[in-house]
Amino acid sequence: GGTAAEPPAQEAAPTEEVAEEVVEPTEEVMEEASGDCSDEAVLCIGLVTDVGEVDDKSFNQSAWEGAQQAAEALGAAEVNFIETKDAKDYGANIALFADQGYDIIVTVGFAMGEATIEAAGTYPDINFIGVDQFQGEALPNVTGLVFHEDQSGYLAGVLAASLSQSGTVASVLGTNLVPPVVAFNEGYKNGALSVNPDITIIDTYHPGGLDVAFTDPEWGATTAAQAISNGADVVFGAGGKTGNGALIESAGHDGVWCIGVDSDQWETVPEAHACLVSSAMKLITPGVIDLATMSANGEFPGGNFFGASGLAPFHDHEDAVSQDIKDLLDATKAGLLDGSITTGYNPG
Amino acid sequence: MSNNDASIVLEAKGITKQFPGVLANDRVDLTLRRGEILALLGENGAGKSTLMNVLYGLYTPDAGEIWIKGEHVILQNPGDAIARGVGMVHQHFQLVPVMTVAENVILGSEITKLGGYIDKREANRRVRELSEQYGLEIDPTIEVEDLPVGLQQRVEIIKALYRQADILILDEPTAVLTPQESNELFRIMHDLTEKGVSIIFITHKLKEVLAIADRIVVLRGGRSVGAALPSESTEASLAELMVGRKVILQVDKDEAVPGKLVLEIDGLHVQDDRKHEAVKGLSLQVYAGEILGVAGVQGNGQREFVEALTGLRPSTEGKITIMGEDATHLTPRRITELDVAHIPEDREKHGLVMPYSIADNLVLNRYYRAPYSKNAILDREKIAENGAKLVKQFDVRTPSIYTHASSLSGGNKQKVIVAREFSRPVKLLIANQPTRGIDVGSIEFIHNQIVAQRDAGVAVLLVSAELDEVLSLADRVAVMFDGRIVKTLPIEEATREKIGLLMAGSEA
Amino acid sequence: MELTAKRQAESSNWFIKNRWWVLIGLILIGSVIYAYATNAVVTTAVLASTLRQSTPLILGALCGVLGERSGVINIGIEGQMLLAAFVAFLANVYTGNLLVATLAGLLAGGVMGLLLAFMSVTLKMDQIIGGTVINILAVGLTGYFYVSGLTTKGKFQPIPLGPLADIPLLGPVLFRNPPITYLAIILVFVLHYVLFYTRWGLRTRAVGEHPSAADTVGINVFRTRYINVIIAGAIAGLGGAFLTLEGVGSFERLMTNGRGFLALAIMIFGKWTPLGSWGAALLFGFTYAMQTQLQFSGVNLPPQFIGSLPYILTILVLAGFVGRSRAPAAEGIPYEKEG
Amino acid sequence: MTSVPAQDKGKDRAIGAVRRIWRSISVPLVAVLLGLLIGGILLFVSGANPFEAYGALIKGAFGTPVAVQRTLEKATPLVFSGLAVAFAFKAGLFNIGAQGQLLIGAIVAAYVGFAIEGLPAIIHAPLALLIGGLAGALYGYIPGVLKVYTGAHEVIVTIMLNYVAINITDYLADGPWKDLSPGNVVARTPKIQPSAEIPILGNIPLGFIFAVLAAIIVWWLLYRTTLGYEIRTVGLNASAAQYAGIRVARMVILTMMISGFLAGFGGAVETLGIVGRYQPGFNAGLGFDGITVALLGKTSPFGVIPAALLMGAMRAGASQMQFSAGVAKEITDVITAFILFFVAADVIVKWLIRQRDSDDERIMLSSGWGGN
Ligand SMILES: Nc1ncnc2c1ncn2[C@@H]1O[C@H](COP(=O)(O)OP(=O)(O)OP(=O)(O)O)[C@@H](O)[C@H]1O
Ligand SMILES: Nc1ncnc2c1ncn2[C@@H]1O[C@H](COP(=O)(O)OP(=O)(O)OP(=O)(O)O)[C@@H](O)[C@H]1O
Ligand SMILES: [Mg+2]
Ligand SMILES: [Mg+2]
Repeated sequence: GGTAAEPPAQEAAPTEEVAEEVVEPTEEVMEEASGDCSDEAVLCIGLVTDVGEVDDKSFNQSAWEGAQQAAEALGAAEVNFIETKDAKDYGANIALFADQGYDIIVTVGFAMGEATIEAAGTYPDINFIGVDQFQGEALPNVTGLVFHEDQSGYLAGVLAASLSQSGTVASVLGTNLVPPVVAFNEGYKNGALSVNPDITIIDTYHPGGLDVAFTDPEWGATTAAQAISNGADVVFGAGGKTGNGALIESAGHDGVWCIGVDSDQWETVPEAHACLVSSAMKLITPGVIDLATMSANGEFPGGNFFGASGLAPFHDHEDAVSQDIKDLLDATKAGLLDGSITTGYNPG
Repeated sequence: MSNNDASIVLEAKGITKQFPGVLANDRVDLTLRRGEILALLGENGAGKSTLMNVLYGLYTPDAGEIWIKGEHVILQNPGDAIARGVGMVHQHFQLVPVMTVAENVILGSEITKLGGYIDKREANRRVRELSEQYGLEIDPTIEVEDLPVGLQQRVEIIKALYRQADILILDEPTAVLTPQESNELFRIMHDLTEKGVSIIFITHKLKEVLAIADRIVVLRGGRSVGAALPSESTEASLAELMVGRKVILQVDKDEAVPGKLVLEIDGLHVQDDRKHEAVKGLSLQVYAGEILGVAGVQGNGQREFVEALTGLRPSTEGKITIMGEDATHLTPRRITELDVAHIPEDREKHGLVMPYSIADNLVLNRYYRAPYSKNAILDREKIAENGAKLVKQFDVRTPSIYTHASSLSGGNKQKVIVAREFSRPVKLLIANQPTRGIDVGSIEFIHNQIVAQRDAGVAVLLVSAELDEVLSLADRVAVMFDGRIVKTLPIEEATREKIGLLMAGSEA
Repeated sequence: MELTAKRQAESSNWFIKNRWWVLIGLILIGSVIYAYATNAVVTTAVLASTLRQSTPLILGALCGVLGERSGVINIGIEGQMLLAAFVAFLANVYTGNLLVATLAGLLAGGVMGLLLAFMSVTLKMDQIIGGTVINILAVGLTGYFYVSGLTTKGKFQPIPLGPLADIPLLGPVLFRNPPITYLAIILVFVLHYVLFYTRWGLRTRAVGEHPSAADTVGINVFRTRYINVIIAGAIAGLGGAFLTLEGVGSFERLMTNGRGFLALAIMIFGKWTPLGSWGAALLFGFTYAMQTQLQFSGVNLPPQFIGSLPYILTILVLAGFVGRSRAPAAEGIPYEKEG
Repeated sequence: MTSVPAQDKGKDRAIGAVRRIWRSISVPLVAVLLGLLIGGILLFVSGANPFEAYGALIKGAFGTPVAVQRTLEKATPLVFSGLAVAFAFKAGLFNIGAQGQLLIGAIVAAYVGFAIEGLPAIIHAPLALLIGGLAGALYGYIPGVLKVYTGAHEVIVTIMLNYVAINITDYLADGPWKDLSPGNVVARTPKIQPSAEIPILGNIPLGFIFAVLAAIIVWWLLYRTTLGYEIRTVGLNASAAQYAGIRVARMVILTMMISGFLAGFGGAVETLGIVGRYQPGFNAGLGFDGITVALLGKTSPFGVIPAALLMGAMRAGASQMQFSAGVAKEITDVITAFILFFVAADVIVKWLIRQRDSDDERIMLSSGWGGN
């Protein structure tokens, strides 16, 4: 099996085929594209998305922004992405970059972990940044960029419980098949309970398959609506576009707060500004930048690298969040860092 | 303007219609005068229906002109024809089965209140009115699929009358009628001509033509091959004109020599599709070497009876014995295996697979047997040979054995079925309406085949609404009424009148 | 005559004929009242969610019914909805006017309907293929032209219908809905009326059952099919518009997520009648709502089990109650008008 | 559809054969070109360079032996699901459930692949394939039986069962059959034993050879055996089939099972030949694409192969196209749609290439739609 991932080593593509940078207008990239990635001096960063697009307003997008900013900062000649349509293409898509002699390849999503490790074996002198990929045993040229989702989830829970008037808070989630989502939710529930032991928490995972769980905004919206009519006045939307649906829906109901996920969704889901008090973030973008920089400076750590996680700013709702709540959040954050507070989430 | 004769209501000039591979109409001329009944004769595939469809605006002719009431018209669609008072009862009824009689009648010229709401009550009233006016008894509220063919045809006629047609085309209207129903229809046709309606009447039954036609036109191979007057014609002369050769009309057969009992049916009960009892305790016997003709008006349970007998429909009570073996609950396959041949009533539905080649259709119930297949693998060569042989032997008019059954004319479709069922050794032959809608040439052929089978010692069960057919073929006549055999007579005692009465339900 | 008697017997005892529906109806009403008595909040929540989730499904199903009643199978509902959702979304983004956006959605759906009609009526293409073309095309076009970062200017909000909206249970469930939901319910009854009580409906059904019969009485088969399929497309378009303008308020690739195919199933489930389809769509919406409510109530089952309920239930109901359903007879067969 | 070979052999037969072959390839060929043309126009309008894009597409699909291999790998499951759908169509059944049957086949094959140890490859792989196929057949049996005995329309039931299949497989992959190897948090089965893997001969995946064989067998079954004759008769005229003594109900069930077997077998090949385990989301859409493939191939077993190759190639090349031409992959869907359009709208194409229409080529799948 898995042979799809084996590289066409000898048939490396001729250089004129070298990719242009995609998201920006092609012209200006053209000449800069002359740089040959296989050349030691030239830095090239490639990114392979999980099944999904680099504009998913979620973790693919955050990773891609990280890659771009890193390229900017490090003066990379190339930064390019490939969107995976078929999960079986992970290996092949990685190989497309590797064969061009790219120096850093970002692979997004836990699902790509296996393909990444396989590729790392075949291309020992390329550094791989595996977003959401927890490394069982450490390889020198693979670093798993992982996060304490349970911790930012926990903070979100604390915020939710503190804001809730009704004593009912909800979470609308992508599938339970994806560990980070479960981590967010478990943290969220325990965080809420830590504030109000008798709070009612209604949480729902998308019941569909992996291929639709994150791309079903209408399900997210209608589920949020049902949660709200069940009395929930805070909705935590965690699950890509499905979660976004929940956020936008909540924005339509007076007296309901919503909390986003992954990145600061204030930027990515403006439709939800009315209710979006904060987001439980896993800071993928800076994480990718940090690791890329380390790689460029020859200090690539390998193993697992924990990226920062926490709550996004409250933006327009600054005043809605009382000072007490803010203090409580800071205290909790400190406690989580020094270990005096545990989220009660243990994977596996 | 060619013909100023005011009495001419419809005139067709040089109508030519080409179908892929077939020149269906070839420069045909036709005139119809006010209040006359014009009979149109011709073999299967002669082009009668095609010509009528052209006059009705359904087909656009490749060449030719149509004049209606002195006006040159170009009929884009039936709407145009209807607007000019042309009505047509099609050979294949054009009724929507799941709709009621009234709905079918008003379809296309509905009686509506505002917002296009259909006034069902008014529609029913109008239909009742028409059916009383012309003595066409019918219940407007029945769904057409629940009606026997005879009644379905009334609906077709009422459809035309409802649209106030004064030029009425009847394409083989009597093909599915009993003598009584036919006479009824002729009466109606006369009444209509009295009222100034002109009628084109297509049939394969020469008796009828001689009985009621004012003029006769004969088509052959798409050409008009002559006109005749009933007064100056005989069945024989017309038949010859149609087929282009002498035709022996009455089957000549010698005394039957009945052998042992082949089929015995005892107190059979069968339900129809709507779970209503259609066969109510039917009993009969058929012996080797005889033809038992079952006469009866359409819809008295014949279909259900035959389907139960051939395993296509479960029976609820009673016993069927074939060659001494209990065949009451056998599958169609097992019954066929008992050397039973079956010519089904509905050739399009049961008899043939339209998209299959003639060759494939000719092995429809034998494909699994040697020589057509060996250990579950078809032998294409053998199937082809069989096809070629039978097409020649049974004179099926087709360009090739690979032609799809769908593109054959009615008569030739039936020939394919007959060829299939007669070309293997059988002990019992079940023929249901074997010659419906078929031209004299083919009828003669099929009748002779049936008699030949009888003489070869086959027990023949002939179910037919065609009284003449029963009388000319059967050795014994069983009359079926309301799901039972009400009486069985030796052919000598079976007079038209007596049978006719029995068929109508009155004990004679 | 005898047949008449039978007929009257049949039609007279409608209750016996539809005993299952009557029974189901009674059971439903009874249990709703009971549920409301025991837990008003949850009951309201579930029923409201039921109606909402049934809305895109019934709109899709109505599209199917209209097309198939005129003899054109439409398995392209999914694509028609998706593309219309996208167009409505863009219109909303650029005009900010929800009404214009809705019309844009209707138009897009209608155009897709026109395409289907052209393929199946004029080109006499196989209708399964025609629908599949539309589905793939919609996925391709929406995916290719979608650019992220477009944000809409809001979505339809509920419009309480005066005093009606304050009736307990019924108020929040039926009379506090956004416009497209109201429209969908009205459409169910309008289409049922049109199909079974008006001239247009009679002709449409005739064309779907027996086109040559319709033809011989001067009904233009092609025109009838074109018009029905185009209108049907527009209705599917409304379903798409619901997703982007009323449900989500934004567009995502593949956001129909198979609702068009479910609609197809619902249409058959409902025996090709608008009312029947509505019943089926509501049943679906209800099972979805229940499945969510079960998770809310924290039952300890894997979501995959709960997630299967709607589909298994449908199969059971289908096999148990509805049974054989008869499609319009001429469905799927292009009308060949010789000469 | 006339399945009898020309009986007068010799020259005309040969000529006939040549003409038939040209007939059968000319339309698809032109259709593909037209599809690419329209796609190219779209690319151009949206500011991309069609030649560059198509260049990359072709390079990614056929440019290197490995590219070719990936094209074949992508085509393989499509051949199977295409055959599954096409086969059901022959009996007048619309099996939208190939997706579900494929998933079931894939996960069951995975189970046999990882759970059983110590079998020689020559037994293990075939066993896993067979059981995977049978699992698919079993899953196809359900809609078959329900249709026959309750009249439940197979289109509804198969759509429903697709959803159920996703749930079943997700549950198994995250529950009883989950990969418990240290460090794995992902929902997926363990890797299959090496003995269960389907090898790759040079750059030809053995699975693809199976697919081609399957197509040949299906053709032979349909047109050369009595069973095929029975199935096609049921599909074309159930009443006549009954008259001919064919057990229609049995045929419906059997057809759904064979169809399910083909889909399940495809899923098994995918698991054992490509993925090496079952992982949720890895087989998304393969069964649904079977519908497209079957239709592209005009439901002919042999038509299915080129159709699958075409779609496989576009998928294999899509990444390269995005990588070096920066063109979004969805363009390949647009192209596919138009190719399918022109293949089916042969009226247009034949008019373009001045070929006269012959009705026996026209396919009418939707005829079986009307349920019972
Ligand atoms: N729609 C059609 N397409 C192709 N050929 C046709 C079509 N309709 C009729 N034909 C052919 O045209 C010829 C005339 O057919 P037509 O139905 O007019 O004969 P007919 O005189 O009505 O025969 P019958 O007495 O059996 O009704 C036949 O060879 C028939 O096969
Ligand atoms: N609650 C309901 N849910 C779904 N469909 C319903 C409901 N109530 C009635 N129907 C539909 O209303 C119609 C009446 O049922 P019925 O079985 O009589 O249909 P029908 O068209 O009269 O059947 P037929 O004409 O074949 O005898 C059916 O189409 C049925 O599906
Ligand atoms: Mg005729
Ligand atoms: Mg009814």
